[in-house]
Amino acid sequence: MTFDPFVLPFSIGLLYLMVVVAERFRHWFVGLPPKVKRTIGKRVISSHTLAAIWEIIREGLFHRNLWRRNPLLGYMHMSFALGWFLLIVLGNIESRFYSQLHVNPPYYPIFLKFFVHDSHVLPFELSTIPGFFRFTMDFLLLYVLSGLMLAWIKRTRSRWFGMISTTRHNAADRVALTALWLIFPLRLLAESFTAGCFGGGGFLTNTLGAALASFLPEEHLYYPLWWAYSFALGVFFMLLPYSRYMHILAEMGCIMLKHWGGSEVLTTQSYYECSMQACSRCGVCLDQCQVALAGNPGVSPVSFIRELRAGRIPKEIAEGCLMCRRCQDVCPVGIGLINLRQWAREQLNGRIPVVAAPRYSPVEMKAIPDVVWFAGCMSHLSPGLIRSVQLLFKQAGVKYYWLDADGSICCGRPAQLTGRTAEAEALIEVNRQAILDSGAKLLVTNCPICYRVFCDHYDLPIEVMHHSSYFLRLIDQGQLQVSRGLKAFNLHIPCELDRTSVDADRMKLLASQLVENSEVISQSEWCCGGSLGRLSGQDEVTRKISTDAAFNTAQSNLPVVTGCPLCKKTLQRYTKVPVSDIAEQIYLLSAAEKVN
Amino acid sequence: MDGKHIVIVGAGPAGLAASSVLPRLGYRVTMIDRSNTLGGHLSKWYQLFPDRAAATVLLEQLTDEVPDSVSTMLGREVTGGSVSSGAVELTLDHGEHLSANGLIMATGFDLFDARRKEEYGYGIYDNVFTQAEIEEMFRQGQIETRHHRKPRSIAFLHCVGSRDLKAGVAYCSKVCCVTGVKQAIELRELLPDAAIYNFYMDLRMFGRGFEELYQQAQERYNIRFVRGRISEAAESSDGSVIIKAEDTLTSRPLKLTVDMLVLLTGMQPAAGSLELAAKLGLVLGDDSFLKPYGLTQQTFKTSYPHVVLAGSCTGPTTLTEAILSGRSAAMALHESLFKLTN
Amino acid sequence: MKSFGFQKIVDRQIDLDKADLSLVQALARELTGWQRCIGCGSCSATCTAAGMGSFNPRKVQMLVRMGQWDQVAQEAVHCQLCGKCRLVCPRDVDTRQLMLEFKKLQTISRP
Amino acid sequence: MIAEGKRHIWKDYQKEIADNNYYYARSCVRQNFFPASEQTFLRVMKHELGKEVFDDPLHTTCTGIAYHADVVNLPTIMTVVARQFALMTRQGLSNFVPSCITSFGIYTEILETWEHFPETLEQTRDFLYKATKREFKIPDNLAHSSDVIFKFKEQIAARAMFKLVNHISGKPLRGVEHIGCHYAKMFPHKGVGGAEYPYVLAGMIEAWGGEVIDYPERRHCCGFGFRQYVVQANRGYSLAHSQKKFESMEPYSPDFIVTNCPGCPFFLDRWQYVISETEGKTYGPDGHGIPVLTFEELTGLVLGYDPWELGLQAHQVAVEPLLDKMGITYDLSRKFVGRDGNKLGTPDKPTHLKVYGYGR
Repeated sequence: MTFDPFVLPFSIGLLYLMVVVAERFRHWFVGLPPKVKRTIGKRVISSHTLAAIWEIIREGLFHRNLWRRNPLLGYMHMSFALGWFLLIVLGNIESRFYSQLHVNPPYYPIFLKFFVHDSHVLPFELSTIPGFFRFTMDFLLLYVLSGLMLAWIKRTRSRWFGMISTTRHNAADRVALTALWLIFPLRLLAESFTAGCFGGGGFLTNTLGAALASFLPEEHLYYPLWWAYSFALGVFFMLLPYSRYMHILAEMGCIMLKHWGGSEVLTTQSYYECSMQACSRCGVCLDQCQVALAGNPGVSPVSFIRELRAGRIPKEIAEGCLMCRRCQDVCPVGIGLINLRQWAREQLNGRIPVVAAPRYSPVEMKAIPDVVWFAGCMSHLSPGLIRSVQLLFKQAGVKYYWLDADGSICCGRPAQLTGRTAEAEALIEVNRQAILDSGAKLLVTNCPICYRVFCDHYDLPIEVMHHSSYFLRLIDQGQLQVSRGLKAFNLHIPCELDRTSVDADRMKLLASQLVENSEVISQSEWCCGGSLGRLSGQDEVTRKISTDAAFNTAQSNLPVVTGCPLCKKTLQRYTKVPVSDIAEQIYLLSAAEKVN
Repeated sequence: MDGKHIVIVGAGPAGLAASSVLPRLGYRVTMIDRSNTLGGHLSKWYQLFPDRAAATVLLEQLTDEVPDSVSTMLGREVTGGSVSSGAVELTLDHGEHLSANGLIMATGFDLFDARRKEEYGYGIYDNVFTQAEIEEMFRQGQIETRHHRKPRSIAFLHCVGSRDLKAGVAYCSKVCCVTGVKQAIELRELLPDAAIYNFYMDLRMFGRGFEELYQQAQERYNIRFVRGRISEAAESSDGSVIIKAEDTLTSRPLKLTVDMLVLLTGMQPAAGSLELAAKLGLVLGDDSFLKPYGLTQQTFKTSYPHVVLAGSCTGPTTLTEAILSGRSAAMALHESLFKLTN
Repeated sequence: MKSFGFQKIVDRQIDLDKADLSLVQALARELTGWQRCIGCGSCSATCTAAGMGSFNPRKVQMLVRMGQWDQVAQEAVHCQLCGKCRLVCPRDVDTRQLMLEFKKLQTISRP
Repeated sequence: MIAEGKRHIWKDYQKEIADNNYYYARSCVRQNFFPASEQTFLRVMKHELGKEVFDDPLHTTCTGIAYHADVVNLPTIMTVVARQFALMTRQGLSNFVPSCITSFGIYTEILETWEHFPETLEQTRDFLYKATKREFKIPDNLAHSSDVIFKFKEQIAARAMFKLVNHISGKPLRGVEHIGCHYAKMFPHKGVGGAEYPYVLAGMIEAWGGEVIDYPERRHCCGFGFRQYVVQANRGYSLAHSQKKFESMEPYSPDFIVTNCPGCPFFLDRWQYVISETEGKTYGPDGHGIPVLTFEELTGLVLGYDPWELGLQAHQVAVEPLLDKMGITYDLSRKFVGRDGNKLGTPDKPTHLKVYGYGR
């Protein structure tokens, strides 16, 4: 007996799922630019595929990133993913022993316990195997159920899982979630009742079946339970493409695209679409989102992506974000959340034509300098910073050319952050030419905002450095002498420097070289809130973001040292502790060194 | 002080404040006012800036603090008088004489006569008002044009009879700025959909809570502020007022039709104050207000030790300042009389 | 139509009776804070773009109040969106945000 | 409008106007703009009111037009003005009545200057004497010819053949009074009624049965502006200013405009034609313009003078609708007939503006 009508809901659901998902993947692939498609073609049979598979196993099954964040959360997600995956794999293998066929109908392994129980005759040489499978399959089921139990607990005790806020579900998500939560208990009951009637279960199902048989008419109940189990599976599969559970498949797609298509794929429409489906709505980003924490959870990535999936780009959500990268740093799926938000902004603001070309007249130079220095427009509002940098250059004997001495034009990053890419391009082009015309081999900037766009979008043939990195180098090379004179302080890493980058590491290293040996540097991972990334939003929320940031940054009322003129100005406004740029501190210490 | 007699001319906030202090120091006090009511201009106000407190409450507080022993002569005018060393002689309109040991001039101010700024058509165009008339409308709880319609647009014009050399007024009247803002907010509450404008040369929000009120007016109450003085007004056929100004911040001339134009008239020395000053030989400043001994120190003192000045007879003051100066002038007079007798 | 050898001068006067102030109302709902502007001009003084042409963010905000949308749109294109203006505004107006919105006015056709 | 308020203002701006024995100084440009106006003034003064007015053939332009166009400087114009006064003095007269508002403004301004700067007066006397051996007295009374008509408006009303009343409906005709800028804007106290609410022409309209329209742009200049008109490229300024006034008065449906300055009636009349030709816009009913009259022409009409003798054919905007309303009969066939009975020639017919008695 290898068929029963109850398998139909499952089979139909699965078929529907496969068709829909196949169509989506096809659509995404077709939508890729030809250049990316060629890259993919080259990389399919290569180590890239192995790396992709490894990442899928690591993140998709084991959920390493979540484990790192919170073991309970990691266990919960892993128990579902890995447990279910192993149930499917082992179930398939198990089923082959009974059918003696290499290919079985897809439902066969799923409902194996209905079709096969103890009375089933196996060839003698295989007679020891069912016992192993019965035990293992029951164990895996128990493993998944333990995860399910944690998921229930998480609904009310999210703090145990390291989360303050949790996500809210839409209708499709709710039904799919209900179906998912029913699948495994129903499987347990169906298998237990079947075992109770016919034997053949493992330690869990047999025991439970036997126990329940004493007071339940299992012979009448087991068949409807198989129906219910199949039905739950069918519903889940049908809803999967429209619910957050699409992430299971989309995440794999994203990982493959990333490994196969290289960095260029990351800014394609297909990748955006795939990655917005890859969000598992785990809600990890919620606690990182300062806008959400300040009382506007709608702006958080998880809410933003929910809107995107629904085909909407609400202005206040797309534009309310600080673009601080804190969410991206923790996203277990590794979704390029900043790029995604950027893309949304381009949809909103990017299509307005650029009418005016920037006007710009760089200062004339006498000789080719070592360094072309772009202070950045915000630095002009921080004369202490400007002066420190100039004096440090002088002390180190650096020949520099100050490109934006007269105020100059904008680097283009702020325009980019608004989604006005074309406008940014116009600015970039003018600045780029001026930088190249200087003839210098190194571009130094005080502003991480400028730094970000110089690195990512200027395509410069010369080295670009944030001043913290540059002064670290000058100190290492002995061109600058700095005494270790700084007392304990709070180091504030600017968002646009990217907290996960080597630049941030260099800034931390530099800071560690400035303090007296016993003194402590506490690091702040907060965005100052003055970010140019936040284009709109209520004033009160903006002020709250900065108030919170300043509070969390100026820990123990110790001074704050940062590397961004905008952070400096913003934090100064919201805290009473002294806020300075790291360059100003280096200058003070180098001056002290000179006196000594 | 052993029954010495002090006359206070003027029963506005400054006079009331002074008369609440002096009886407690042992003086016999007589308070005279031309009008039949206590409180001066305060009695015509509805709500006060910046906190929108009810004017009647303040007036009650001020009058309650005046002891019953103060003899109050309302509806009476001082028609003549003289000051000699240690004594003040006053003649009243019914011919009676008052002798006093000390005199407090709390004679207050008059509002600038808006008709003198002909170009705005006050008294000619139906729908040009002054802030005093608007305050009266608030007291009645009814804002309407002369044609009994609900106004859809209202413009306030600041500095009418202030900072205007052509009107013979060089000084700033101090309170009109915040009054315009306060009244605009009150209007907004009564007329949620009306367009409300403030045409100003400067907004001098010097007092506590004034600037905040201005900011609220901009943000919460959607009052439109235009930096530019209205140069002329004309009446249109439906009785609305057409005004012209420069929007100085865009450097463009501007024209606008409003249902009501409200002129924020400044303060000028009260006519009665000038007459009495002439009779008593008190000195006037270039601005025609009574001239005190000093503008920073001794702002209450005159050339006579037993005659002191209180409130807006010395120049534009806020209510707060008038009340404070009433009390301070009383104390200054007390000190002076004390020195004279000891 | 006859020509007499000269052109009638176009009046520069802002006719507030005819100006479209509905957008001002919409802005008041959508964007907070901009009404707080008192025309101090610190935005224009610090503006990266203003030094290199006729762009004047302070004036643009004032033109908005007067409903001069065409002029607003023409002017706003010169803004480079750098956001320096935000830092110097004493009334905490997000001028950059306004300019971004005004840039879009180019594409909005008005009657 | 609160009439009491206006009367209150007018009380403050009363001026002294001489009763008799005037020295009349003509305008340099009015002869060709509205040729009969000044003659009408003399006729009314002498024949209707029995006053002595000396119309001196020796006097010249005051050069105000050149002064305002930056061609003639102040000492020169003062000397010219002094010569006019010398001619008056020679006649034993002391009441100076200029026909032109700009002249009136110039005379007022110079008299005021001499009062405050006596050394300038002495210098002018010196210049005049050196140039012409003439000497002069400062006039006792300076009044514009419209002031004089204003003074006798009631006497004129008493002799009126026609009133400013629609003779069919009996309703008062609605008139716009336009005052020349130099009448009172410089020295409000030198004008009847002041600068904000001038009464000089309004008083005439009221006295003769009409109703005065107060329209928003009543203060606005007609647009002459001297330099604006004199330079052809600048005429667009002049036109725009006049149009601003028309747009503003149009809703009040005025029956006529009356003026007291040489330039204003000219521009308010001719620009209506130009606007109709360039924009197709007319400001009266059914393609008519708004008739524009000098105060002398209006006085003449009220006194029953023949419209063509008053020179109304020199107007570009047809005055016939006004004549019809007032009940004045006229012979259209004589409109363009000259003194000798020959045809004067007829102007081209405008495209939009409605006219009468034109050839084609």
